[in-house]
Amino acid sequence: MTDKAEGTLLYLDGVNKAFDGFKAINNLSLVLAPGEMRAIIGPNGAGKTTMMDIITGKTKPDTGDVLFEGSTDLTRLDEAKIANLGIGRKFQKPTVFESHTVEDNIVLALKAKRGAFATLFHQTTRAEAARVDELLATTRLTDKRKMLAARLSHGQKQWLEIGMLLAQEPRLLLVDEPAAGMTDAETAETAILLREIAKTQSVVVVEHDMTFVRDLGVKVTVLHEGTVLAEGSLDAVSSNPKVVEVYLGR
Amino acid sequence: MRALTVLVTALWLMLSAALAPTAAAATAIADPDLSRLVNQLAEGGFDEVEAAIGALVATGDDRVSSILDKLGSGDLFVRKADRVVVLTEAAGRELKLTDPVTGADLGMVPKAAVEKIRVNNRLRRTVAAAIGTLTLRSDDPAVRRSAAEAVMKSKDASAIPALDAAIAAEPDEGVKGVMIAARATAVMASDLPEADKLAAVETIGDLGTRDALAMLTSYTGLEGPVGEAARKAATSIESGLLLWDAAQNISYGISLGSVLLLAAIGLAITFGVMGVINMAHGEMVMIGAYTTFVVQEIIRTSAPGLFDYSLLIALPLAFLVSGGIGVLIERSVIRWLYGRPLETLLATWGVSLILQQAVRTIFGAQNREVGNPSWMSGSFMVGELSITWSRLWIIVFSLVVFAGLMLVLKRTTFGLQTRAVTQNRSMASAMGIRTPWVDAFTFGLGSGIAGIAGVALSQIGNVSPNLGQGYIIDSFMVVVFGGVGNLWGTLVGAMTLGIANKLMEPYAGAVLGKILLLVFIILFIQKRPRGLFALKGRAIEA
Amino acid sequence: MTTERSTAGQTRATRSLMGALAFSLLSATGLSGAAAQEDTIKVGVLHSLSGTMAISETTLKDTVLYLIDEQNKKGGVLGKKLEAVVVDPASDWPLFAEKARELIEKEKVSVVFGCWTSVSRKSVLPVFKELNSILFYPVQYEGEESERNVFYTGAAPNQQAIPAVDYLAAEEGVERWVLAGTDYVYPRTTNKILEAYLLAKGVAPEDIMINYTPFGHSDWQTIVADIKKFGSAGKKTAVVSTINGDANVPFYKELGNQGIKAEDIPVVAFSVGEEELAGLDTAPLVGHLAAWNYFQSVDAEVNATFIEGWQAYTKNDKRVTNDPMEAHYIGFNMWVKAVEAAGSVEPDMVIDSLIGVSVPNLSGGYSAMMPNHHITKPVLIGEIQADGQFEIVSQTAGLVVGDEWSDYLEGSKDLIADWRKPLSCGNFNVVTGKCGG
Amino acid sequence: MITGFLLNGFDTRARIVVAILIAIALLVPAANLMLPPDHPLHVPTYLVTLMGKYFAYALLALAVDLVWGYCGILSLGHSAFFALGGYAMGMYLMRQIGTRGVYADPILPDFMVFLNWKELPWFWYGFDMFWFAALMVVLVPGAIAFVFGWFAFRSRVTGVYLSIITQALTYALLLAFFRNDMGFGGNNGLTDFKDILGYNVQADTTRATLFALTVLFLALFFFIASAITRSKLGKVLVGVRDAESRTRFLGYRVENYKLFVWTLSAMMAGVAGALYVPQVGIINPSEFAPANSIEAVIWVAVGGRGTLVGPIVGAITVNFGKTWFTGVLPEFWLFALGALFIVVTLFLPKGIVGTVQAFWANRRRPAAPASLAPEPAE
Repeated sequence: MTDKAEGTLLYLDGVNKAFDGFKAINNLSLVLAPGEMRAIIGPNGAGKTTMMDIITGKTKPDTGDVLFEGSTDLTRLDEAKIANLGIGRKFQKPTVFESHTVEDNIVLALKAKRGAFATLFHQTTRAEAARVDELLATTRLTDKRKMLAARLSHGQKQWLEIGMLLAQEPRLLLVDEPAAGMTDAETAETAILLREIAKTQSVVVVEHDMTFVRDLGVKVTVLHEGTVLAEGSLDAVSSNPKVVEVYLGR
Repeated sequence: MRALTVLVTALWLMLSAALAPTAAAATAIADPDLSRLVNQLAEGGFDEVEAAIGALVATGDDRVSSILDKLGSGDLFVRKADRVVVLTEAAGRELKLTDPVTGADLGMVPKAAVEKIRVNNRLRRTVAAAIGTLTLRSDDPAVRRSAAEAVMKSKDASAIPALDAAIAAEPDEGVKGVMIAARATAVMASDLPEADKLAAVETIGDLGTRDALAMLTSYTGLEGPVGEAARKAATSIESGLLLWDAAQNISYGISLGSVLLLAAIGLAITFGVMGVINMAHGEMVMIGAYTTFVVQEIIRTSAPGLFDYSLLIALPLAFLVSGGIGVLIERSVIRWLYGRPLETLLATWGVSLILQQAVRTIFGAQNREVGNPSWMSGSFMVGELSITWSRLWIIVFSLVVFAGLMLVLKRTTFGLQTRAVTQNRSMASAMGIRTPWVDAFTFGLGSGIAGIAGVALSQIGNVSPNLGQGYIIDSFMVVVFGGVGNLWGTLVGAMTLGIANKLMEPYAGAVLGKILLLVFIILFIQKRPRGLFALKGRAIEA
Repeated sequence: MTTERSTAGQTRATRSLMGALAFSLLSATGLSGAAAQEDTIKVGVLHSLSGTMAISETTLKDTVLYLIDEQNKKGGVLGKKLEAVVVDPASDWPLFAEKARELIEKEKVSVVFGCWTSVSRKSVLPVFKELNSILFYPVQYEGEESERNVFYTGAAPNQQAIPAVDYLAAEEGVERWVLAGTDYVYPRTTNKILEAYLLAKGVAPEDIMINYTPFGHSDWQTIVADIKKFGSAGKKTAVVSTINGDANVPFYKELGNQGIKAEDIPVVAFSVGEEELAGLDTAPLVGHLAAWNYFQSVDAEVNATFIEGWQAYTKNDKRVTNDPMEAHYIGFNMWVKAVEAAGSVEPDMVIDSLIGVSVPNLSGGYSAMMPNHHITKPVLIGEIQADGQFEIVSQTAGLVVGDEWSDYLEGSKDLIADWRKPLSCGNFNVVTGKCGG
Repeated sequence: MITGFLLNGFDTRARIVVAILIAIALLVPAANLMLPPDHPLHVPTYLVTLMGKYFAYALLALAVDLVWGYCGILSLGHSAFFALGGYAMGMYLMRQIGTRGVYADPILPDFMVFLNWKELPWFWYGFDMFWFAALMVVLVPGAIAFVFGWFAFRSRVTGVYLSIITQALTYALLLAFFRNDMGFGGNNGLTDFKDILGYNVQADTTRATLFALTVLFLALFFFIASAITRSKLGKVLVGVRDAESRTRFLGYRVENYKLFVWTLSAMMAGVAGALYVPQVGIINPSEFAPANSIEAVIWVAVGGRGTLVGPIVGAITVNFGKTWFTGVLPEFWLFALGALFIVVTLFLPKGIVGTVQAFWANRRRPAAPASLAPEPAE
């Protein structure tokens, strides 16, 4: 099996997960090449978030392989380990450290030793400071750096979270509905930002907003009832009768 | 012991008389003689009184048993002036005296003019035995049975003839059985030949009860075949009792479990369902208990006849009082704290301090007496399993309460709304449910149920301002162990902890048992971080 | 009076807490200064009014207030009125020490009546020694102590336990014993003494069952069943209960429910008095016993007057009296008498003049303060009656002297206490002839 | 880098607080020992001991705040660590009594003699040496906390479940220590101490010294706590409190962070207990009572959780109130205390200090919000 996973960045095969009998993920298979950006769409309850949970180690699958870089078995690791492997995740509902300043949020996310004592005696280096400035710039939050995250707007929180994601310097980003609750302008901005990121890192975007997905202009996977329904360019999948049925319930 | 020999000879005289076919009825003797003997009851110490009882029994007069009965129950008095023994009857500030023998009216005297004839445990036993031998031939089978049982306890060899006579005449098989057993014990105490004793051992052994075992064990020490037989019989009984003991422990466990369930069930709502860390829960239980106390006080003073119904009357009242206070607390304090469970801990802690002190100020710090109605006192045997009525009723009651609560939460609109509000407050209110109203009444419901739990718990424990503190920790343990927000969890949790505790106690002792249980809970929570009946799925992950 | 002063002082203090603490010190000194010049004699009352021990101790607080009230009616002591200073140590042992200190050092009381549990006494002991004041301790306890500053008006084990056992053995022919108690020092010591005593009387070891339960133990099913089993071995069995106040109600309720009658297995208790019975339906308990130095039912003129006055004072004609109350009654009168003899409340003088003082007790006789700071008492044994009172079934011929160092315990059999000069020692070892063990 | 870490802690507020504490540690004993009793500024000894007790409580409160206020772990079992530390110290003091006990046994404490124990149980060995006892004061609570925490945090027991099992822990210890067979003096506990390091515990000078020590230890731990909370680790802790899963997805091993602060806090509590015992003169199992733990939590809440000054203020205020009420209105003090808790939770949800800070913060720059964090997720 690993030979099939050869050269892939993320490799899911025959993954199943059930909650009290309800099959959230049903024999799901998905392959992501290095440097690829993938949009995942699907109606509510299609299992998008559960899939993210499985990849990031929050939920253990009942059966199936989840491999990172063809070899590392993610099902054996916990969130922290997986994160340190270089998989960053952005939640559906933006979660930032509300009682920290924007700056501190980024600082906490910066790639660095994660051990308790390392952080206890940690002093911010010049390099780190520079990196923080840079990230604040990318996420358009420079002027808010001293503000408590709690006081940011919803959109700004989304961006801050993406910023924190970047600060981890992950090889794979899992982004859950980044455009949710954003103005059209913000949405467009976000799309640009993501494409920017995709140049250096692999990204998986889960999204409802079709226009946003179109803006991304990448390969699309349609999930339905925990399994892959269709895969291909947005136009291809949206003309797929099965997909149409699922969405328009015909 | 001198007294006992008196008793023996006396009995013998009387019985020889009694058994003579001509005098089937007991002999009646002249009043003055009897009165003289009766007056002896008031003279000297306990030994003398015992002798006097013997003398009285010797007369075999019908009236003796009733007089002794009065003596045993402490209703016999002596007139200080002339040391005459009398019966008294309160008549206003004075006492109306009657002659125990003739029943003649002896006029009125002030209370100070007479003094009670003191009896102690030993005299009560002697009296019981004497009455027993006297009433073996009573017309009432119940009386005969108790008489036989009394004789059995007294282990008095001299009673054998009387027993023989009684057995011969006994129509009722059940009573006869008791008499035969009684005779057997008497034989063991007597100096009859070995053969009789062996037979006796067999009869006793066949009973198979713990009492039988008790009788045998006093002879297992003997040499020779009798001791041998006794030992054999005893061991066979013991082995038979082993299973019963196990069953007994489990029954204790269930009963303890039901107590825990009662204590915890209200909390399962205020804490489990509403998420209020309700430190005042114990005080709600306490208030229920005090309501019971007040109800009983009123009944005692105004309508003593209703005493047996006092608990039934107290139940709804306790629910209303505790529930009302619950609503009050919710409206005044807790409603400001939703979504801040830790604050509720602090506030309710304050509330509990205030409630405790309030009760202390109103009722005093001492324990208050809450009596058991007749249908809740005493115990009965199922085989060798002794079950006390109060415990049994509490088990039944706790299950009824549980079922009722389930019904309310699952079948009524109120229950539906409660679940709606606790699961998604904003959505619920959006759908037009008046959340504040629901909150108040849910908390009231939880408190009210704590209140009726108090009614039940008042039957087995203290009624004092500290009552609540005794239950609060256990209640939290039960709810958390069972799984917060799951009533079934609370039920199973309570029973598991109760039974586990009682199965451990005989080996580990009361304290160690409890400690082990706590350690067990800690370890268990490691395995199931959300309790026995945890809600699974993505919902709780967020 | 007290209240006013302290309030004034404390509000200043509270403010100070927000800022620097210095103020509170100011105010506090203000207090202690003011406390000094008063034309009353201050009497400290150190009984828990809240927490677990409030059940027993509040009554004693009322008792002392009542006694002070009576004394003041008679014109006080040394021509001065007595003023009670009541504090609440809240059943919290360190708080006992803190409050004792407050009473003596800040309120400048001349004597303190207080404590119930041994641990509370142990906790205040160092304070009384250091500040050299006087404590009257009114509760039956395990003995093994005699301090210069403490006067023990409750019973020592030999004034309660042993006579009770003798009664049961002689009068009821008991041959088999269950020693059941709460797991703390008083029951442990008492049971140790009793065990030694019974063995000495030729009771077989297998005829003695010892059982300890935690404080406030509420589920007695198993233990009562065990007692029943133990009692059904053919020999006459009795239970000697040193179960602590709060656990008694469920214990007796369980006894009643499991149908153990006094005729079958009598229970003699050392910590159950009228007060505890008031919380119980005693009908099923008739015939169970208790051993005390006083019962409300004692037939004596002095007792009748005391009860009358007490019920009038508490405005409650159902309010019962009990043994520790009598202990305070005796102790208080002893203190008054000693103070008048010494003509001063100066602790050293009072402590010396207290020894040998003899005052009427409530059972019609006299109790005297012995050199070991324990008192002489009659020992009464009573059977519980349906009305919640006790009927006295036995009374020791003479008075029994409190024996502080039990002869039945390894460590203490060589010790004696005598606070008269020249010995003035609480633990004089007659073997080594040294004071201090 | 250690120095850097320490410098972190030494911000202005910390400087002020530490300065005040040191001042108290010096002035109060001075006012007690040097000034004549009739001097208006003289501090009577009972007040010194009393305040010593308060400051020991303050240290306990600080420990609770470190885990609750900064890491969202609500411990209802800190009195266990407090009491364990106290017992370790108590055992040393017991051994110091030597032949001055009523039975004059050179080795065995009195309670063992009259329970007819023949020789010293093994766990009493070494407690005749101060350094050993002092070590145990931190090691025993630390070890128990570490083991408990290692299991609990690894299996991700959180929120009220954790609170309740911490309560179960202290309750179990309470029952255990009540047993006389345990060899810790049962209900009577350890008492009648004679001297510590050769100084008479009753002596005014000793009392004053103990007081000073307590306050200085408080200052020290305040400083350490302030350094920790200001370090990156401190930020991570707050992160755990506010958004545990986010912290995990950033790659932090949350359980290790919790374990670190939990164990440290337990050790602080132990030290608090050790300082408390010689001043109040007794340690008994009731110190384990869950109610005490809850009270400690309440001190923190009253003073203001999530601030380091809060717990100190809270502990002192509440206990001062307790002392005052129990003296002034013995019959009704519980009403007052209960009311205090309700009022604080309803009207000062951020506690005294939290509210004051919020007030100032808003005064200075309206933009900035209260320093206090929103309620951690349960």
